Amino acid sequence: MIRFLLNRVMGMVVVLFLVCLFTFVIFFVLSPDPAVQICGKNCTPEVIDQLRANLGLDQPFWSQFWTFVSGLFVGRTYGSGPNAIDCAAPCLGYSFQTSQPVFDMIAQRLPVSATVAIGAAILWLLAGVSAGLVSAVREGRFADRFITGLTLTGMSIPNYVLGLSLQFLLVVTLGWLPFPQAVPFSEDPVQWFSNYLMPWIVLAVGASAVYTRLTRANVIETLQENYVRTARAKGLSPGLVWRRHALRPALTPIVTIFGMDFAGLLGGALITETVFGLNGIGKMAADSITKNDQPVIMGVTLLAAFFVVIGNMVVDLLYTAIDPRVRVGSAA
Amino acid sequence: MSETPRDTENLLRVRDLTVGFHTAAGQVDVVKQLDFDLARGGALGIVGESGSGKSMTSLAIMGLLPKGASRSGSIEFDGTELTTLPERAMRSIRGDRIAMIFQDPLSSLNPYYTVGTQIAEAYRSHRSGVTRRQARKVAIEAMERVHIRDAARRVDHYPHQFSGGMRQRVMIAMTLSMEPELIIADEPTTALDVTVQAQILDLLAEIRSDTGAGLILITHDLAVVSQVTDHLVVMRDGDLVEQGAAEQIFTDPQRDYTRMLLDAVPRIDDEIGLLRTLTAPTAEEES
Amino acid sequence: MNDAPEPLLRARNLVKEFATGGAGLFGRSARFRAVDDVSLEVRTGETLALVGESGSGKSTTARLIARLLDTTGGSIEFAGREVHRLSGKALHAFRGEVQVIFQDPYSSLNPKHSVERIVTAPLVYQRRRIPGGARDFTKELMERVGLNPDHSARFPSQFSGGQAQRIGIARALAVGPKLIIADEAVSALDVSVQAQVINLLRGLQEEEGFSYLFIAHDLAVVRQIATRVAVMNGGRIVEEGERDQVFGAPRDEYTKKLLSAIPRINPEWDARRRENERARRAREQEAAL
Amino acid sequence: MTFTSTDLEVEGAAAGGETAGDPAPSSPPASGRRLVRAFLHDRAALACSVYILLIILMALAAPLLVKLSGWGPLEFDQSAVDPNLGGLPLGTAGGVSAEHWFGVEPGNGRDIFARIVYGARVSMTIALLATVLTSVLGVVFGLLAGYFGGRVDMVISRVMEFLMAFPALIFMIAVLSALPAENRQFLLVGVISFFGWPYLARIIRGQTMSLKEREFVESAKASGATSIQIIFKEILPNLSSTIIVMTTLAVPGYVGTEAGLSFLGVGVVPPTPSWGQMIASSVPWYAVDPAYFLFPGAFLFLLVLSFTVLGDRVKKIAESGEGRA
Repeated sequence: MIRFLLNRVMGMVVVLFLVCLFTFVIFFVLSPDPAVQICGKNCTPEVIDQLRANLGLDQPFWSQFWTFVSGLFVGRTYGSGPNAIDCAAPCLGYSFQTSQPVFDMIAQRLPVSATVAIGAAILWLLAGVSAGLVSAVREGRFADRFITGLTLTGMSIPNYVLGLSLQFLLVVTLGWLPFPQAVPFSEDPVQWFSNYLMPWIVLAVGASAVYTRLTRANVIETLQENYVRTARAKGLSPGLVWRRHALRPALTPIVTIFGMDFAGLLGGALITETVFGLNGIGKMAADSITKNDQPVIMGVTLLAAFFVVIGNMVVDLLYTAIDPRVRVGSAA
Repeated sequence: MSETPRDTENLLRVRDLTVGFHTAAGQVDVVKQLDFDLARGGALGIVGESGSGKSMTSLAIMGLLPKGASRSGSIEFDGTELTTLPERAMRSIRGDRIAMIFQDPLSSLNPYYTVGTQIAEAYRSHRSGVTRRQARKVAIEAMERVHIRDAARRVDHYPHQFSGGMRQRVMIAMTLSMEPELIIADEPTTALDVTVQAQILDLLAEIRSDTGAGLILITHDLAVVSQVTDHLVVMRDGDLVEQGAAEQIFTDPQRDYTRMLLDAVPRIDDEIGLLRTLTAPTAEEES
Repeated sequence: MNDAPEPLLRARNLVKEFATGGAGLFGRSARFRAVDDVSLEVRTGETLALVGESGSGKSTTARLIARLLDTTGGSIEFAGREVHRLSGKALHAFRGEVQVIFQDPYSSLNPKHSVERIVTAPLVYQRRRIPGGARDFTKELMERVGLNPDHSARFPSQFSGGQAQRIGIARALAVGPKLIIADEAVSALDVSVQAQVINLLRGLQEEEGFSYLFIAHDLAVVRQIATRVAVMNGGRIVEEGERDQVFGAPRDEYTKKLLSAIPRINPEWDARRRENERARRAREQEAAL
Repeated sequence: MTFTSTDLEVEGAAAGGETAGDPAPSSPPASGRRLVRAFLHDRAALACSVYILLIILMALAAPLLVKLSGWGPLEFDQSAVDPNLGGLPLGTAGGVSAEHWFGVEPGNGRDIFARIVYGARVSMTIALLATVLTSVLGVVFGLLAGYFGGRVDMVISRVMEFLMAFPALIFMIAVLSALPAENRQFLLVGVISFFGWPYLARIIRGQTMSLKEREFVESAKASGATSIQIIFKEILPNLSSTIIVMTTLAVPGYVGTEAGLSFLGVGVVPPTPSWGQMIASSVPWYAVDPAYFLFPGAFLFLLVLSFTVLGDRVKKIAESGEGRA
């Protein structure tokens, strides 16, 4: 068990390191010179050289990479002398455009992205799993076909199309919801809620369609298992057969996928946040792209990868707890 | 064929049993108008090759036919007509008075629960007011009765921690905890090695003599059936070929198919020569 | 046994180990010895049966001999050549002399290939000419194994289990092998079909004179077809000898246990059945006259 | 626009399931003819294919259609918009008229029909090319990893895990934003495929691993087949239905991805039209000129839906035919 954990953690560290390296290489090769950007319009080659030296951009690749990685753990300082900029311990980089460490920028916006992710996750989990169950129970009947039709539609509608349509319908035409406006929960819970409602729905529609299909397929498959037949042969009530012998095996794989999807969402819902003007990580990333603020893009990429990798590991551990075949080895 | 006396001593009385599937091509019958009886405490073997309908017969008795299958005819268990019994009443018989053992013990046990839980679960759902602790005790006792050593510890193990033969013992323990009047065993030893098979067959015999339960053994193996059961039903393509006392069928079979089947079984202590096969191609060989 | 001819196949001290368990960053992989110091010989024209229960290593031994697996230790000599050193043309030649029939007839035939393609595959893979053209060659082989030659364009799923196994046999015959390894070749078949296939295998051997290495768990079947028998348990051969000796006077404890565990039909019943059968035939003849 | 990795998971679970039970020896393997027949009986599948064909025809015949309608995708028609209202199209429903069949863009008065028609070209080219590329990569790597196992599998699997753990959308955007604007369409194909192939490869790998255990593979080996022959002659034919289903289901994802990237402004470079980009530029207008948003939105949604439904149906037909083989 401990060895298993160690293996997982090591694997995770390796993947994260590779993500770092890969991202760094891409940006190192592709990005326009940050020094030129910082320098602005009226710039002389001397100033640029000065800046490059200050930022360590004249160093070879590996040395720059090392500075970056060590910055993650011990922080780093950009430049020297009185103009030096300090970037504290988990230093994901520094945005010269906004004059802020990337980590702080992300930390400010994480609550918004987390709220979006958590709300959407609850919604799609509830809707997806229950629709999937109904579909499986009524397999081949009208309800099943109706739900299947809905899921196909849900999967097909791009979320910005859905987002804009909803906004047009609910806010502009029908006026059921007030125009989105960022307010803290403590100030106006109703406005806060209605503010997040549409992003939640938009994100949940596509995902719950996928979860519906998954649940349906798993339940139908599990119901054909021999042990379900055994349970019925024991004379258990249908409720008990369902609860104990069909649902648990059928829903366990969903844990895996849920963990991954949720973790992926924490790194920012780019399109949805942009469409609804929510000031989360996703929107920040989209804005940074428009402004070409490389350190921010890189920071967000790393953070999102970090969430996915962590999510992956949590799922693995959960699986170990849920599935006795993984938890206790074979003794036979 | 159905000359058997209509005594009330019969535990199970099956008449005109037909199991059919609705397919796009119409109704396909996999069991056709089957008649047989099982005496109280008797052991009946249902023998046939693949596709003979023997497994469907057992599922029809249990009322566990797969989706899309339908049954007609009469199945009388201890004077109760099972085919018309409401599902709730059938459920109280299933597992309690009629228990079933399946072919593949690994896939027949739920990997997510300990064997103790799975043995106790039937007991708790059939006996009201049983505490968790009492049910656990019953499970341990049942496991001891099927000779699983160290039952008090093994009760908390999961199915994948047992070997094939041990898993089948767990399955049998599961049926035993309820003290059923009828045990239906569908190919209980087919997935097992021959030495383990011998142990399981011994165990079944032991349980029968201990509890006096009736047994229906469904198998393709004539040698197995000859050792365990006193009465035999031979099936082919859903039809009943012949039935009677085991000794009578093994010594004086009336039908060509039964004769061919008996000739085709390789013996361990018989002359060696060309194994006799039916000269006409069997149904399996036609296409 | 002393004046026996040079064996066709000779395996000496075969060992095969598999890695088990996760070989992760911190895990050392445990090794499981599936075949442990196995030596055996198959002579021309005879049938050596390798029997054992699941996990005894008999199928692994077969795969080592067919060179479907690499050995961990030991040597295999076939017709004087060291099997695990063969490559290129010599390996193709070996593949043409040793063929395998598998347990599950459906799994051993590619569902997407027609019978013709399946049966001629060994020749195609070995880049050999198909004598008389693929179509006629297939038809001839199908007839030899008792299949309708008009079905050569059909796919495996259109045949029954017994017929599919016959296709597998036809494929093995296509290259004219000297040794056929039959790995549980009749275990998955119904008893009536099993009898037919056993008879077919015996008949073909009489005609062609090749050898069988017959892998099985069913001793009753083995007794019908074997010349000699080797019993395996836990990766080792625990007893080897002429068929009648192994069945009649087993020396090893495990062999004895195995033999006694076999369910059998009461011999006295069998005798009475034959008696009744004779009487019945006599009656029928009388009636016919 | 999340990647439908979970959806692929479903396919994997369904398709990877071993066929258990007794094989019924009557039905021939799913032949092309039977597939087509089953298909023709399926109205939904038929309707979807018709729509997809229409879009493809539209894309192919774009120059012709534009000649018919009279307005090119890049021509401005200032007479169709009202400069006093900030460039709002004149007339109802965003300026729908005999002149401009789907109305005009607010502001500069470009013909929406022409832009939809040309946008179809971009969307279909990118989605289809990306599908072809991911399929080839996914099948080849999946086969290699699944068949050879061991080190080969380890390397390929790690790369796949790595790519799947990557926040692909953010990264695609980052890379595309940093890349020069020339040849944007091919860059899009490249970037989408680079992150897309592991989803197919993972399923192919799983199926190859189970097919590899089938005895016909051993039999081919015993017959003298080389690994390459086994992979491509014995295993690959058995994956055909999986590949067909997976690629059909992948197309809508790529149509959506292309549109999404263009929506975020890193896709096709203006003035080249693309549906996603049209939707993006309709955002500031959607309250006053909803038609500008509705036309490309509806076309995009229907195209993705058609491919999704089609994939779903093909999968069902393939499964019912293959279940026994």
